Amino acid sequence: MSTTYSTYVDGEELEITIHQDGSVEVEGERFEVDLQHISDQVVYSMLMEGQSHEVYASLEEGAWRILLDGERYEVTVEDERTKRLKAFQGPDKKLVGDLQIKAPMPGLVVKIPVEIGQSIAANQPLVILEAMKMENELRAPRAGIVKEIRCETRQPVELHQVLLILGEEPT
Amino acid sequence: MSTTYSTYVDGEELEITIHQDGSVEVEGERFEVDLQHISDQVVYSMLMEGQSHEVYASLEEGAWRILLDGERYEVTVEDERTKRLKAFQGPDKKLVGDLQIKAPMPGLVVKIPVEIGQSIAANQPLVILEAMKMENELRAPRAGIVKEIRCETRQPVELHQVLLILGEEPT
Amino acid sequence: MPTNSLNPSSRKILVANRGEIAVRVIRACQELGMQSVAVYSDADRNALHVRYANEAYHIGPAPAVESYLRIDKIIEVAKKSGADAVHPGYGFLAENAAFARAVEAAGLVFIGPSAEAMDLMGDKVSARETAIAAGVPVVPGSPRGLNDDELIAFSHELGFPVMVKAAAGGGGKGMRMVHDPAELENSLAGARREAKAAFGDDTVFIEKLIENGRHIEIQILADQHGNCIYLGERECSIQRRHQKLVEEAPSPFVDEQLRERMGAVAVAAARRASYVNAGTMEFLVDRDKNFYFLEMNTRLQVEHPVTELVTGIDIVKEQIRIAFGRRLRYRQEDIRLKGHAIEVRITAEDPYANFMPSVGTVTSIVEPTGPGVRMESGMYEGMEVSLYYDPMIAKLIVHGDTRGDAVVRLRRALREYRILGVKSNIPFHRRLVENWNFQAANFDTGFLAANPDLMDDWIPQQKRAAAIAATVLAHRRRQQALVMVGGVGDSPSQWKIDGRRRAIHLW
Amino acid sequence: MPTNSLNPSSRKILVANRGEIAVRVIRACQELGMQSVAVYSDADRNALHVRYANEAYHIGPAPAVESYLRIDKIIEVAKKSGADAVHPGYGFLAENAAFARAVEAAGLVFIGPSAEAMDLMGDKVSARETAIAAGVPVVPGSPRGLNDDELIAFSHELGFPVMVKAAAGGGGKGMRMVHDPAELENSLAGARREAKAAFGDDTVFIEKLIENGRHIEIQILADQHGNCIYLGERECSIQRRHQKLVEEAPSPFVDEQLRERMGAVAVAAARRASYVNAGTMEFLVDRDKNFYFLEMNTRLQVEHPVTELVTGIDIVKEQIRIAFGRRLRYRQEDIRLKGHAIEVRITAEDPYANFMPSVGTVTSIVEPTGPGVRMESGMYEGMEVSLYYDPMIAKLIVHGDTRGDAVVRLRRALREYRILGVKSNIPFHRRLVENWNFQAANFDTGFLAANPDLMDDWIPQQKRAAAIAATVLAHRRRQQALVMVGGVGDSPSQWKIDGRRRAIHLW
Repeated sequence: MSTTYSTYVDGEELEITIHQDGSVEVEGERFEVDLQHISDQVVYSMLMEGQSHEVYASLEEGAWRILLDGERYEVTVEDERTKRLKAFQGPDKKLVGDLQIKAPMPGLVVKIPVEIGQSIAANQPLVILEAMKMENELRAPRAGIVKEIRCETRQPVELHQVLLILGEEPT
Repeated sequence: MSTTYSTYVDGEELEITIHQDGSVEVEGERFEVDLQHISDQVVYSMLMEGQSHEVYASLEEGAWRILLDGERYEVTVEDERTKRLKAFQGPDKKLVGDLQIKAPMPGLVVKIPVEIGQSIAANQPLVILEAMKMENELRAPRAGIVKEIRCETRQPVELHQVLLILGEEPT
Repeated sequence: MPTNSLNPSSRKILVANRGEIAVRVIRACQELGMQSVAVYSDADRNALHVRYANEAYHIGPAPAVESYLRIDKIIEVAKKSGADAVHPGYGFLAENAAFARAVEAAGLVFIGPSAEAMDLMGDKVSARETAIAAGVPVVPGSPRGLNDDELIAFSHELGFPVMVKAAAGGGGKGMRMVHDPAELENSLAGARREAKAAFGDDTVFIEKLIENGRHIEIQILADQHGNCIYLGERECSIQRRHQKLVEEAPSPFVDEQLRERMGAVAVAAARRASYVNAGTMEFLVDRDKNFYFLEMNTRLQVEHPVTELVTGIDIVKEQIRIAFGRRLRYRQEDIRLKGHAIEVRITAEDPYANFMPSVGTVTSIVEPTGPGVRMESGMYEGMEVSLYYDPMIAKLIVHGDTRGDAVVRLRRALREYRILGVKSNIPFHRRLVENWNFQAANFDTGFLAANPDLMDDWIPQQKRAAAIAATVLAHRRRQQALVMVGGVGDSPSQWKIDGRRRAIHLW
Repeated sequence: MPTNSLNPSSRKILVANRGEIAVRVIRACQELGMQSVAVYSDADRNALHVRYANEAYHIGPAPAVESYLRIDKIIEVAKKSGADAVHPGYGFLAENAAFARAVEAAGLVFIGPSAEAMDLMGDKVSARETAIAAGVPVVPGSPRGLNDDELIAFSHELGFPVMVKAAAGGGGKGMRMVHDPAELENSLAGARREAKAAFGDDTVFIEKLIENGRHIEIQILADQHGNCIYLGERECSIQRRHQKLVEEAPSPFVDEQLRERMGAVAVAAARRASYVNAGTMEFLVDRDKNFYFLEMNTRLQVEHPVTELVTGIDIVKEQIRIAFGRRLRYRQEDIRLKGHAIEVRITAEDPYANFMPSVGTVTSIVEPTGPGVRMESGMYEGMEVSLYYDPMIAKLIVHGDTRGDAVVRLRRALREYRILGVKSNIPFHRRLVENWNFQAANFDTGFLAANPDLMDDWIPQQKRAAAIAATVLAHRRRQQALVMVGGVGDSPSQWKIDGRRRAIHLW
C-alpha cells in the first residue's frame, strides 16, 4: 500500500507518494531514500540515491521545520483526509482586513512614528522597538490605515504582544 | 532538619551533613555549596565557597560516577538506614575465596597461558584477549590456583563473560 | 626566543566580563599558569566563563547596569577573592576610566592603558585632537561641546553627507549616516538616545562622511618601558549599520608601503598619548590610499584573533605580561605576517527577517573544527540567549596560506556550523562567502548597504530534498500513531504526547 | 604566491577510509571545490564522514575485511559514482600496492605514490635495501625471507636486545622488543599473528634494538615533475607498545644542521625510489645525533597536522594537487618553520586500567576550542565505539609560538576536553603534560616504559569536592523521593523510574 501526501515547501506544492518498499515518488520520479536517526530526536542522515544530506527536523504547530545542509525550510505535509477537511474550511487568510502588528521579540517601545487614522504605505515604519541595545523598526506588511495603537513609548512589551492594528484603507 | 551521610570516595570515608540552609558540613568544616544543573541530566556547575568546579554525575548500580574537573571518582553515599542495614549484612567481600575472572571487554581469546591446577602469582597473565586489533593480557588480581577454565583459544567472548575461576591456594 | 614558565604562579586575575571574551581571557590566564576569577549576573550562573574560571562570584541581576557595570561590586569581589589584577575584556567597563581608577585605587593592576590615556584617547573628540597634534590626518569634524543647533549649523557649513557619532564607546552604537539635511535632527536625537543607553553619555559630534572608504585599523602593543610596536592591520569594511560583521588580516587593500606608513603614524599617536598595553587606531582609507584617523579603541578588540593568527602573537597574554611590568617579547622587526585570517561574528539575529534579534534556549551546537579553524565562543547547550546582552554569541576565525585559502576554508567551516534553538546569522555569512565581490575583496564600508538582497542572492536549492525528508518523517509518525491507537486513525491526544516528547525547537 | 580558485570543479574524489582521516580528506576536497564520495560499512551508516561527503555508498558489514579492505567493492563504487580519483587515507588499503594498481586499472587517479614505489618502499626489507643504495645509514638487520629458526640464529649472531618487526604495515602492529633470547620464539609467533591479522602478511624480520633512541621522521612531498622537498621533521618518541601517542614538530632534539642532513638524505632516498606524493622517512636518532633509517610510510600519516601547523602547508590538498599532475606550490627555500605544534592521539582506552580498550556509545563530547587548538575527529554524539576498528577516535593538536607555549596550551585544552560514554586516554595525557621530563623534552622511545607509574604521578586531589557533589545529589534524590511518595520513605520503584530516566552513562 502506498500513501500520497500533498507537501508544501516555500509556497510550492509537491505531490509525494511513499511506496510500500520505502521508495519515494515525487512528481513521477522515484527515489531510494534512506533516512536514519542519529542519537537523538532531531538529527538525521538522509541518503537519496547516494546523495548525502544532513537533516534536522522538528514539528512545530503543525509545520515541519527542516534544516537541510544548514539551510532552513518550512514544510507542511497533508494527507488526503486533512486536505479534504481544509477544503471544507475555506481558503487561507490573506493579508486582508484588520492586521495585528505583534512584537517579534520582547523589548522596549522607543518610538511610535504614526498616529491613529494615518494612511500607511507598505513597508513604512510603525513602531521602533529597542531590543538587545539596538533599535529595530517594525514595518507595515502592506498598505493600510492605523486603526488602533495598543502600546506606548517607553513601555516594555512581551513577545507576540499586539502593538498596533492596521486596518484596510477605505476603497 | 539536617541529614548526615557516610560518603565513600576512593576508599576513604567522610561524614557529610547537609543542613537545612543548604550548607554542607564535612568533618566539622562548613561550606556554602551551590550546585546547579546545566541543560540536561548529567552536567552541573558547582561553586563551593567561590571555587568553581564542573561536575558530571550519574548513578550506576548504587554508586555515583563523578567526573569533577575532568577527573573520575566513584562515590558511594549511604544514609543512616542503609548503613544500619549493611552492618547487619556483614562486611564487604574481599579478594578471598573463588574469584571470577571476567572479560573486561568483548573480544577473541588468543591464548590461555595457564592450566587447571596451576599455582598463580599475583599479576601473572591468565588469558590473552584480542580486542581492537591489540592483544590484552588479563592478569591475576591476587595469587591463587586455577580452578576452572571456562573459555577456549579462538573463542569470541562477551563483555563480563566469566573466563576463568581463580581459587585460593590451599594453606 | 621567548620562553614560558610552566610553574603555576600565585597571580590571580579577575575577569570583569562575560561571554566569549571572558572565556578567552580565562584561557590566557590558564596558559600563563595564573588563577582566574569570574563574575556573573543572575542570567549567567551556568555560563562557560563561570565554569572555566577557578573561582566565580555573583554580582547582581541580569541587567548590565546592575551587574557587569557595577564598579563597586566588581572591586569588592576582586578584594574578597585576593585578585592581583583585573582584565576588562571589551564592552561594559573596558573603556571606563573611572573603573581603571577604581581598580588602581584598590591596589590592583588594571590590564589596559592608564586612566589618563583612556581619558585622552577614549573620548573621540580629544583623540582627534591628539592625533592632529601627532601629525596624523583626520576626517574634518566638529569641535567639542556643540549643542544640536550648533551641530546642524556646522553640518551645513561642512556639507552633506555627514556622520553623527557618539563621543564615547564603540561597536557602531550611537552612529548615524545622514545624507538628507532634513533627517539630521532626528538622527542626532536617535544617536544621543543610543549613546546614552549604551555608554551613559549622550555627547555626539559631526564628521564629514567619506564615501566608499575602507575601514582599516592598526593594532598596537606598548609596554611600560617605552617600547611600542604595531602588529599590522585589520580590514573591517564589511559592516551592517556601522557594526563590524567580518574582519580580516592582512587587508587585501594594503601594500607593504601603506602598512609601514599607517603603522608609523599609529605608533606616533600612541606615544604622544603615553599609551601602554594593547590598543587599536581605526582609519578610513579612500580609493587613492589616503588614510584618515577615525578613533582609537583603548582596549582589546573583538577582532583581535585575526591578528593573532597572522603574527603568531597571543595578544591577551601580552596584555597581561605588559600590565605586570614585563617588557614586550617582540621587536618591530620580529613581526612578520604569515598567511591570511578572516573572522566572522556569529550573532543571534535572523538574517531572513532583517536581522531581528532572536531569543531562546540553545539546544544544540555543532562547531566546525579541522585545519585552520578557530572558534571563540561563550555558548553552551542550555544557554538562554536573552535581550540583556549583545547579540554576538560566538566568533569563527579561519586561517589559510593565502586569502583564497582562507575564504574557501571559511565556506567549508560555515557549512559545518549548526546552532539550534535560536536563529543565527550563519546563513548570511554563507551567502557572503559566495559573493564574487567579497571573494575578490572588492568592497568598502558601503558594501552591505549596496547589497541588500544578499540573502536572496545565492541558494543551492534543496527544496525537494527538504520536502521529501519532511514527508518521510510525517509518514513515519502517521504509521506509528496508527499502530499505537490500534489502527483506529491518528488520535490527536497521542500526537500531542508524541509531540511533547520531541519538543526540541530548531529555531 | 599560490592562488586558489573558488569555482567548483567537476572533479570527484572517493575517500576509501573512515573516521577522522576520512573527514579530514573530505574537508580538503570541499576546500578545493571538489566533490567527495564516502564509503561505509554497516557500523558507519551514521558516521561523520558519511554526513560530510556529497555522496555515500554502502560497501559491506562491519569487519574491515568485508568492507574497508574490499578492493572490488570500492572500485565498483568509484565507477558507479563517477569518481575521478581515490584517496586511501592511512591504514586499511593505504599501503596496498594491489589497490593502487586496481585504481589505476579502472582509469582512476590514485592519490599516493605509484604501485611500484609502494612495492619498493612499503616493504620494510626492500626499503632498507633502497636506503642503503642511496647511502642512507640503517640499523643492522636480517635479510629477506628467513624462517623462524634462521631469524633466531641471526639474532644470536647480531646480539640481544633485538626488535621483531612486521615487513608490512605500520602503527606499531606486529612489533616486539626482545631482551631475553628465551622470549624470542614466542615474540616471533605473536608478531606474525598480529601482522597477519592487521596486514594479511605475516613476514617479519629482525633489527638490532637501539636503546634510548628518539623516533624522528622527515615529511617529504614530491610531484610528477621531478620536484621533491622536505617539510622538516616530527618527533614521535612518546610511544606505548610501539604505538605513537604524542607527536611534535619541530623536534626539540634537532638543530638546523641535523634537520638539513636528515632532510637531504630523505629526499635522496625518495628520488632513488622515484617516489611521488607525500611520504615519511622514519629514523631512530641516538644520543650523539647519529641517525638510522627505519622505514618509509608511503602515505599520509596520522601526525601530519603538526607539520601543517609549523609550515602553513596543507599536506592533504598538496597530495590531491600532485596526484592531478600539478607542480608543487613550494620550493625548499619557501619552507620556514614557525612556532611549535604538538599532537596527542585520543583513544578509547582506559588509562586507569592498563589501557584496556573501551567500548560503548559516546553520549556527549565537549571539545576544546580557542587560540591555537585544532581538533581532528570522527566522533559524534550517538557514535558506537566498537572493537571492529582502531581505538584512535580523535586527535588534539595545539600550536604555540614556542614549545613552552604549546605545552601550556595543550594542558589548557586537555582540561576542557570531555568525552562521555566511553573511557578515553585523556587522563593519561593530562598527567603526561605535567611530567617535568616531558616538559623539558627529556625523553626517548623508552620513556613510557620507564615511567609505568605516570597515571599515579600527579593528581590535584579533589576527592572532597567529588564527595560533596555526590552527597548533595544523593540528598536531593532522597528529598525528591520523599515528596513523590507522600513522605512515606524512599520507595524502590520510584527510585528505579527516576534512575531510568537519568540513564546516561558517563563511562
